[in-house]
Amino acid sequence: MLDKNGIAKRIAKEVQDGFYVNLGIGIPTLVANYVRDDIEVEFQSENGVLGMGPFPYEGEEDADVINAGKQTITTLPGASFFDSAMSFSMIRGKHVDLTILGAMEVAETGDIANWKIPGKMVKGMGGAMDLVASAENIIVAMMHTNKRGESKLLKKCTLPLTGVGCVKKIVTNMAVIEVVEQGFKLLERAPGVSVEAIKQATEGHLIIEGTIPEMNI
Amino acid sequence: MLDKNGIAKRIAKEVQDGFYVNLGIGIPTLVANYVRDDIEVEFQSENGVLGMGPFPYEGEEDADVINAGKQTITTLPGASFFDSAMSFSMIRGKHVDLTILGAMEVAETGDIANWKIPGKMVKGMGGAMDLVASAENIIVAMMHTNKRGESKLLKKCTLPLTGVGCVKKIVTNMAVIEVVEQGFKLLERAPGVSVEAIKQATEGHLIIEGTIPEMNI
Amino acid sequence: MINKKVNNVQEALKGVTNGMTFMLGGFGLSGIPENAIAHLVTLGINQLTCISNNAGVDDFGLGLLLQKKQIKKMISSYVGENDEFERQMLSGELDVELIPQGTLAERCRAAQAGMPAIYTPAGYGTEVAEGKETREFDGKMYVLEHAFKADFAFVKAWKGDEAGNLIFKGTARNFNPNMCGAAKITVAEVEQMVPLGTLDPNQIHIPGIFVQRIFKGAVYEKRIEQLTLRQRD
Amino acid sequence: MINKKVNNVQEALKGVTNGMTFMLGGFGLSGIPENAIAHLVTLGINQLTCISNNAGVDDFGLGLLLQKKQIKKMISSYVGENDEFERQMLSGELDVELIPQGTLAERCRAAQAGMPAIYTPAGYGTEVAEGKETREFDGKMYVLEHAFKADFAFVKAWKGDEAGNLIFKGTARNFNPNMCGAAKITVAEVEQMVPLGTLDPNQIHIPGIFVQRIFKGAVYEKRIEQLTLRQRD
Repeated sequence: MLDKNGIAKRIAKEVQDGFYVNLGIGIPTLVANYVRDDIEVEFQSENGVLGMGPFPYEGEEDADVINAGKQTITTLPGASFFDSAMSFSMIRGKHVDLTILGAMEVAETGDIANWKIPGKMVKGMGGAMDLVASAENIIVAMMHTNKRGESKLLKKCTLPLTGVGCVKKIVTNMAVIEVVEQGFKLLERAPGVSVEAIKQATEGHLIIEGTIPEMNI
Repeated sequence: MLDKNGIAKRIAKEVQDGFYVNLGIGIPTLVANYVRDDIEVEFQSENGVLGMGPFPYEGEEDADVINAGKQTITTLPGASFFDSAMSFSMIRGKHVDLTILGAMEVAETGDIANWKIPGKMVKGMGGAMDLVASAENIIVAMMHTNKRGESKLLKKCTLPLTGVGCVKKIVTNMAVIEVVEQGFKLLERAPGVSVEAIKQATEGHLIIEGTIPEMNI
Repeated sequence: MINKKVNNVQEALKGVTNGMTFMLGGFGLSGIPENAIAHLVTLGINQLTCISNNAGVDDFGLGLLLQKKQIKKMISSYVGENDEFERQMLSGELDVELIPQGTLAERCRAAQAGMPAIYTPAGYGTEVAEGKETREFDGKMYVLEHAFKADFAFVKAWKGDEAGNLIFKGTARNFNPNMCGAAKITVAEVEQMVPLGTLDPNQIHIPGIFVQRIFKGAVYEKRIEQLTLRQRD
Repeated sequence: MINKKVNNVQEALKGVTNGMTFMLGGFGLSGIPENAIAHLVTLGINQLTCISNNAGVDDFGLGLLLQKKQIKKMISSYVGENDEFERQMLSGELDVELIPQGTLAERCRAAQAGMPAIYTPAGYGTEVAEGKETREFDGKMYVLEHAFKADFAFVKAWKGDEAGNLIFKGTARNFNPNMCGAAKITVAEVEQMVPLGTLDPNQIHIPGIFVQRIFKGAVYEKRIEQLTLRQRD
């Protein structure tokens, strides 16, 4: 079973040389810490910055330089700032290569829900709807089950959708899963997690073909 | 009868304090020379400059600083450069207050033709179609008749249109005319030009109410 | 040069009244028109519709107007980090329209650019698209979204001049440039008012033609919402 | 930082072939990708569709490609000042689509921004709108215009860095920024290639994400089309 950093570490392996990447709030943010040093990647944040660096040292923070999670950040040489319309031109225009974001539910059809719990939580979709509607390459980072132990990989989402048929890959604390036409295709198991345990924790149709390797992190 | 500079002089009186103005090629360009000194006006050129100044002195010309007529220009303090999309945001978004342009024909309905003579002249519309489609305040600067002596103020344009029902005012070498619902309303005569002469030179419906004053330039 | 400078926030906000629709720049608490918001609280006008990516926090930004119940409707993309907002929304006191962030930006830009509506894929197949026209282009579905109509746009820039030219700083830029010229009257507040002619014409983010009034904000708190630091080795 | 720098125009233009659609920045002869155009002439590829506001003059800019009959179709807003162009057009050798300048800019921007189509009032009621969908919004008529699809965009900037970030100069900016990222591959040529980190992140006109290849142009003539001077008193 992976922790949040473990999920981030596994996802980091999906990041390829030359990728522009948008990281959502939460686990996705951690991915930046684990990307290989020998490849070139640029991080975009939809509030208007490309080429984000690490968080600032104390005393170097600037209220005018933040990421979409409203955290203070720094920029690397070659970075740029731009307005919101241009930022979403990058996203909608498919210039961003990879989007990594969290989810409350994912359906076997690739639908995703992550912005609203009716009558309860109404934070809003932020840039997530734009990201999932346009990105060709979307990875969801989340726990396999919710706090009540219920599967978050469903036949059909029960919460209001963020996007339809858009998720391609899911990395959870238990497994790496690809969304294919027939459902959730199990690609890898987390260390120490059995196929049976993943099956139990997955409500949607799980496709198991051949031997499922353990993740190599 | 006015010459080109006379037409420009008369149009300059229509330019009000605080106006952003787009000047077309030809006579309209001359208007800048006659705007009163005691009002503040900014000239926009659709190729991407606001706050144009006079032409440069010899040796001060810059291939990277031109107007829409491809002439070398200078800029005044407070000027700005921008891309074509933003330039037409200014125009389409009605941020430019007054558009002055030339025409080959104007119809009594406010239609204008100024970009094409089928089978003969095909320069293109440039920014004129955007300007006439959006500007709330359009003045046409032109000769009353063409080189063959035929009226350019028609019942209906014979040439391909640039815009429909958009011209509000016309200043020619003979007259100042307002386009109203019923047709061309004669407002002023050029010095030494009779109402009868204007009537002769106007094919479209000319509305003559009361005494028509001579222009005061 | 056409002079847009006014002396203070009072002059800048002349004409605001109950029931108006406002656009307000900023992302989180970064790049928000602090002085305009503070004066709107003072003026006490209400029944406002506010178009703003976020709704501030309980005691800063648009949260200040929410506390005084001056806002009737919010149009935003993300409204977390604000308990009073959530309370008013869930109780039905506050009308809330949540829309995708890119749609918000583009509906502002459409108003600025004189375009009546735009097509975006964001929100297709979700409740955001309910009741809206959808259309296929090249095998992909898009939602038709209309340009905003607003009475005032309040934006905050870093530097400006009396011609209304603006330069923004860092990610405090965000929605501010897209809202300039997108309302009947655009009011820009700046940290620094610089002499005419000192801004490089090549480096102006928003030309003055999009701005009707500009003033130097009296004070800027520039609060940081999520101070996040790296440990020194 | 993702490195977009290539060594010369040969590398930058790899992959161009007969029958492709190109976008080319510039207004008149100002801000045109001189080096890319010269190399297209050398390569001799033909049957090209070129999207460019103007068509150059007889002996410079796109006029060079016209002289060699490499262009099959031009999509432009204004094509005066070019006798060879007019000859080929009137004789029917050259297919020409003339569209309003603002429509040209916005169809580029739509492609850059992932929007399939836009509504503009320009050209309504004229032959430009013939065969196109029109629609009323708020009592005004608009024409639906589609985003361009192009194989390569050739743009010219003043300064750039290896990350592909661009800064344009004066009115040589024009269509160049709107074409970046609007084609499958965007090739930027610059007058000055500056070291990474020397451009102010706040003052970059086009971030490198919109550019696939960048090179320093070997030579710039920067011809003036209409030299217009004022007399010294």
